[in-house]
Amino acid sequence: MELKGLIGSIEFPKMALIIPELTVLITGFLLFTLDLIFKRANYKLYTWISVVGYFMALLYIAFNPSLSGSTFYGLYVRDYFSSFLHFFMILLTIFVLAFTYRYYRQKLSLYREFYYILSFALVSAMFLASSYNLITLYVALEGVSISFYILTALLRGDFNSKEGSFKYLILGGLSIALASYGAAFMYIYAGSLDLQKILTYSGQNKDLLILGLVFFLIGFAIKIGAVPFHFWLPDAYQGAPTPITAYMASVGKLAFFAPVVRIMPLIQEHFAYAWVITVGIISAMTMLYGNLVALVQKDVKRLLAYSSIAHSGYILAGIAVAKAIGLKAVLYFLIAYALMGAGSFLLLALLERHPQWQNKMEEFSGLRFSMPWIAISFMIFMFSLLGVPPSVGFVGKALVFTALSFDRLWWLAFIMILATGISTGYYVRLVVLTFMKESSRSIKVESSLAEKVVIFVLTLSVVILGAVPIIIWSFASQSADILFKR
Amino acid sequence: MTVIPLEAYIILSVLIFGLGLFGMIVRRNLVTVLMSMELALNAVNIAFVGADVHLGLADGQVFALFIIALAAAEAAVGLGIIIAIFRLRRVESTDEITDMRG
Amino acid sequence: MDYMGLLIFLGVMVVLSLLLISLNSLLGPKTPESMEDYPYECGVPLYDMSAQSTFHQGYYLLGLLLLLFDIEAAFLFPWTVVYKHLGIFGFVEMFLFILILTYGLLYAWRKGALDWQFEEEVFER
Amino acid sequence: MEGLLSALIIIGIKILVILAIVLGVGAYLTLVERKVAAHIQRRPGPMVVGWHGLLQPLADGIKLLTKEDLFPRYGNKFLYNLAIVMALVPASLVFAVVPFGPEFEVFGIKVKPILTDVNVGLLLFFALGSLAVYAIALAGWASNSKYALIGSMRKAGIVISYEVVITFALMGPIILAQTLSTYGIVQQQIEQKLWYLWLQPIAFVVYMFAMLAETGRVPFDIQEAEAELVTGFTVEYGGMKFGLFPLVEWYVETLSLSAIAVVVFLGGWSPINIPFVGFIDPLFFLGPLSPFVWFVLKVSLLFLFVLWLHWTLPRYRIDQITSTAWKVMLPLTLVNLVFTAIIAPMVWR
Amino acid sequence: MEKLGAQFPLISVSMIIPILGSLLVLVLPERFTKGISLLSTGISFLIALCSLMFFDFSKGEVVQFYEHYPIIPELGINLSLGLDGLSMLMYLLTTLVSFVAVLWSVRDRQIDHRIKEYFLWFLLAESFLIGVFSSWDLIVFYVFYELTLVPMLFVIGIWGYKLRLYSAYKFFIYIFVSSLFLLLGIVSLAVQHYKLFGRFSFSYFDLMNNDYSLWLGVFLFMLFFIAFAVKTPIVPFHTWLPDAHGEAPTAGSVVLAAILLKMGTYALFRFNIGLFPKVVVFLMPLLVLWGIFSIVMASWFTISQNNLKRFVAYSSVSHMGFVVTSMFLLNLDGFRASIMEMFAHGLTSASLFMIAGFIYNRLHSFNMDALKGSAKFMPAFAIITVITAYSSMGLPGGSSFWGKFLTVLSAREYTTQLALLVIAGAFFSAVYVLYFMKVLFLDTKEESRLIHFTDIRGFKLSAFLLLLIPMFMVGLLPSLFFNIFDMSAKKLLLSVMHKLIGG
Repeated sequence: MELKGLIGSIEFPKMALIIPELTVLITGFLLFTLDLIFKRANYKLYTWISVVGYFMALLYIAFNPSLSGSTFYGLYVRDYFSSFLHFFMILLTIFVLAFTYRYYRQKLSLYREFYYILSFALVSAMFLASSYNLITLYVALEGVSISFYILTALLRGDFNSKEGSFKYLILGGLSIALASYGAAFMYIYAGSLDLQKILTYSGQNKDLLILGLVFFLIGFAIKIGAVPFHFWLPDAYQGAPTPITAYMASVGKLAFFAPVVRIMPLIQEHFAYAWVITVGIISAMTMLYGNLVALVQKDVKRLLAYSSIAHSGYILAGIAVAKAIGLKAVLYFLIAYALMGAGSFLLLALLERHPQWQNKMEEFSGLRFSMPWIAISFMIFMFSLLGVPPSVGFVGKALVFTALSFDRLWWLAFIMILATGISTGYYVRLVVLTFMKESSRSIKVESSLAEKVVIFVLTLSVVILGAVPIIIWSFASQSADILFKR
Repeated sequence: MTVIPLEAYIILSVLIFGLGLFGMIVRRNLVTVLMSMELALNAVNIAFVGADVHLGLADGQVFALFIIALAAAEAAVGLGIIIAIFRLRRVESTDEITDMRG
Repeated sequence: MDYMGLLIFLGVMVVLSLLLISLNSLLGPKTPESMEDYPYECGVPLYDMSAQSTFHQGYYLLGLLLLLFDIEAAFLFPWTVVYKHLGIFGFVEMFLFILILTYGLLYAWRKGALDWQFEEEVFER
Repeated sequence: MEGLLSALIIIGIKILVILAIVLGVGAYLTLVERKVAAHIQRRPGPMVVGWHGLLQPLADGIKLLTKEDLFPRYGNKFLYNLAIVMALVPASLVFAVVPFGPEFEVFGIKVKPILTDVNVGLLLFFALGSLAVYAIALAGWASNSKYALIGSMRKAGIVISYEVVITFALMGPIILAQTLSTYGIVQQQIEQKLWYLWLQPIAFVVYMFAMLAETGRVPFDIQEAEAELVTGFTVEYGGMKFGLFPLVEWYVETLSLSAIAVVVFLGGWSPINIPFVGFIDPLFFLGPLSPFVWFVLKVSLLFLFVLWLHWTLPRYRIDQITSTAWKVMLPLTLVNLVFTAIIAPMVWR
Repeated sequence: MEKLGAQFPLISVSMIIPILGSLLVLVLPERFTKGISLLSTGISFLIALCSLMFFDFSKGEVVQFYEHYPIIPELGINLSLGLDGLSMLMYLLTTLVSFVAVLWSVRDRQIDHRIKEYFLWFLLAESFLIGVFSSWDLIVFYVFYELTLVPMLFVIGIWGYKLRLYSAYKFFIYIFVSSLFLLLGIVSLAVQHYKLFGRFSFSYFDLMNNDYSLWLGVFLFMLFFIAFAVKTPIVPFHTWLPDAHGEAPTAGSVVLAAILLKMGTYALFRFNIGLFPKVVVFLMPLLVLWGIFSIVMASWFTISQNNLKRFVAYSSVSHMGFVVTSMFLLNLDGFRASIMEMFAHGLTSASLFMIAGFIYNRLHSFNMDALKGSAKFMPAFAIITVITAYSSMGLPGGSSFWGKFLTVLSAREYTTQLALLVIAGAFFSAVYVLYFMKVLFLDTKEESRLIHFTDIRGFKLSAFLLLLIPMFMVGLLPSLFFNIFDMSAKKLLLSVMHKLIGG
């Protein structure tokens, strides 16, 4: 009986590999338990528990960077790449957590659920980054998405928040349906759910594989926010509580891009051309559209959301080059955008705590006088998003250019230049407003020590990692090499 | 006894999936949209299970089980959001949820 | 083949029920009166035409809970059947699973989803 | 071809038997109920039509059939009729997985007295049971009357709550039997010389509660609540259409659920069981008929027990019913599940 | 290419000093700001003079004071700083003009608010500019090239005149977008190097060895050229310049015109000619004609200006046309002319903008008509103006003379017609300076309005003097400067000639 064979092969999971995930998960359950036990919540305690838990996971990854192996019958893979992404995911989650308490208190929307759903989102994101198996990818994708729907909606009495969440839900559901349908086709083609096996399998029905891959990628394209599948993104980003927007723009981006990046080394000769064309065109549309629409926005949060779309486009341009250099560029840019996106949205979250703040562009004028340090840090983020050296944004763009020129995708490079040119319009306008226009209104927001530290660290990292890119580059390069060696 | 060919499963699933997609795009009622989404996911289940019958494997059924579970979770969250929307403003159609534009 | 009997039975039952439904219109008298098909509302004129409006949100919550637990049951059934072969490993795995399920139940309980009489803001924070 | 033909004939016979149970016995149970109720309340009950009212169900049936066919003015005709089909069909289909007795041999053909003996019998039972909720919701909604709607929502709420409870309650026996086949479960009980009632008292009690709730019996008959809701979701139905709902709900479903309870907890057709001793069959003189008699006996006993409860207990409120399901029954079943998982190895030995 | 290591890291010290100064400005209270800025730019200037003393003129083509610090060795990105003859000249100009700009700003009335920030940006700008002219790694060059935008954006945007926001915006967008092409070009070169040699390198010395097909070369050349053509600017790409120069505060315009424009021409020399000799030879006629077109068109625009600052700005465009034209004539005289013109224009345009700024301080207007007859009441100022204007015009003895003269000579080496075209261009540029002089000195209406004006003195006078002295030196002792850059010009020409003959 085959059941006997299956049961005989039961193995005990290699716990050492999944300790980070387990730590985060246990933190989440601890918070959940506390929530169930106590009638009155101590939100500061919750925050501290989360931070301590995540920090432990972070330390484990930091001290065991080259831990690798696979467990759960190949459903889970830990390699250098996943550790690398996990590190930043956890770090950014901690950063986001620093901003939540005061923000939600000001908005009268403290929910205890927030804390453990955040940890579930983190754990799913981590799983998303460390698997080749479609089942794990599917479950993790749903985990991240569902957590995001809830987190987006967690703003009391705010219709935009619900609206954004609902739109996200619908398009997210569509994306998941498409991705899993693609998975079904690939399964029919190769009889396996392992992406490595599927993409290296030489079967009869290549059309089935390509159809499946296209569906799968469209599913992820929706999650990433690539044009023409982006409709949810601006609304969700604008509607969500701003720390959550920061979270979606950083950890979410990392998580949703991770599987796509994992596919890159597996691209075979016979559909490499289709890959380049498809991803290239989507990337071109994404960056042009994102930047053009951002140009006419009045609401800064929405503007930054469109800029996030545009950055997805830049990253996709790197993904179009399915070579090691492209992968390295993409990894660097991903981390770069995660830092910049988190930083800019978190700054916005800080400013939003002012009761009269409306996220309107004009409100930035005079910020230099009322909150000089915030203004400077905002300027650095804007310049970094624009790609002014020495910042991570610049290095990321330069690396993507390198990758494009490696494949001689000049047309995409020119479109990227054009798109960046368009983006100059709004980033510089924000800087100009902040520093060069004076306003009678003075906006001052008290910030806690943790928030100050986080903003400082993020700003500094944007500059330092841009000036000395080797810090990220060496990790990105190593993980790309490992992925390609497989 | 004849085995149902794989094509039959695929055609059925494509039809249902198309129906689901169509519903998601065309229908305006919030709950209907959600239901269409579930329909699309169930089409995926059919494809997976059909593939399993054809290939003689069990992986697809496991996938289908996960799809069922997570689709339910998603539907639960979706219903929750719809209720929240309804409590804030008495809307039932997607045409009425257009506060954010541009 | 195993299901052949069920299918035939299904067909028979459907036909039978349709028959039973239509018997009334065949056998019953036809004495149309103006108000005989008027909806029952204790004999007073209708307050509003449609009763198909929204219902108490408690029902939705029940629906959500059913969704949760029925799906989890779908995972438990295969386990129950092969539990004998799984040994202690299977027990631990499923214990964790049931624990998580219980967490879901406790959550619903704690947040008042099981209390029928909702206040305007039951979700006390 | 020969085999197919004989199989079809056997299926036909089985279906006829089940139909007889569903419609014939079901109809006559109305009389039983009325008699039992009457005697509990110290009155004679129907005495006019036939000897001690024996022909009463027939008279009722004829009366219902000759009523005018009415349809509520603002309702949805298709769904209105569909609701009845949805109520009757799944409820009767449950009997397809009920084993009435052990396999026996007639004219050289081995016959299992069960319509479809599949390895997912109990799953089928759950699936069909879940469909009941559609009938209720459709009936209430299609009638477009407030009473009907409120009644149907209440009933639907109760059904879905107890659906979960039933599912979890039956998991313990499944672990012990290692099969989902109803026939297999009975066989396991006979082989292990143990009614699962002895190991699963909690599950059994919970199951009985759930059964009362599902069938809308007192103390869970909140959806009917004659005093407040007339008769709940059936208020806009008339004639035979009205007649079918109580038939399905009170008799067919109660019977089928009792049968499943007997199969899962009371060893199906097996005689009386005493733990650590084995089976004792006081009806041994009936020979090969004794298993069938035992089965019928057990089911009848359970049914009478339900009737007894119905006519003695007061009614609960809707919130009490649902919160009992989630706060008492479900935790109990979960505890029972884990407990069963622990003790199961002892049973298998 | 040879390199001479530095005994003492002169260049990085002269870069770090302004940065240190800016930090001090940031930290210390406002009353120290001006002193610190003067001191740090002054020291930088002195270091530059020192380096000139230690510069080995006989090995002008060799990169001297070479410093090398790895940044990403894997990708071949290193911070390598050094000076050859050409960059030495630019380095001198940068430190000098920065010092002058700070000196001028000390008493500029336009700078009456956010003083700390103002000097901070100037100090940072100086440091970045030194980086631009001294880096031999293309990525590092690009980083500095881009970084100079930021201080200028702020200087124009905060302390500029009426249309400052618009101009700052426009300036930034033009230069930034064009320089993205440069970035693409740079990385493409490095990728080309990788494909040929199997490793990444952004080092100038490595990339010189690159080999490429002609059309790929043309493509990469154009990527570089677009960026520098906007920066220089050459005529169709010049529209950002009048706005930026016209609306910037005086010192800002000075730095913009004197140094930032030189970045474009310097880079054309260094990269377009140095890295793509084959392509330059191929494209030469086109580029020369383009340059002449630029001269003529810019002169034409200049004459029609009524705003003094815009006038000077357009004249800069025309001068840059000379630089470009002579550069692409591809002979020794052309190269010499081009480099001399760059240096000379750095001095004269700075001076002209300071004149404009001075006039604005007095008149609160840039309208040229308002100037009429002002020479009579401000003699020192008038003298300075005359010297500067004639210098700019290209009269013998003036600093621009050698540039224009040598351009004509080098054009003559091809055909006389070409030389005539260049002379026509020079004629136009003389016309607008003469027009300016006429307005300033020959029209003498409304004298009463000007009568209470005080003459130039103090800080501003010394700023002028600092510019006038080298201006004279260029005009009268050109060989001093030729010595500095001649060897590197020859070296460049050699590489081009090699292609011209060999390829």
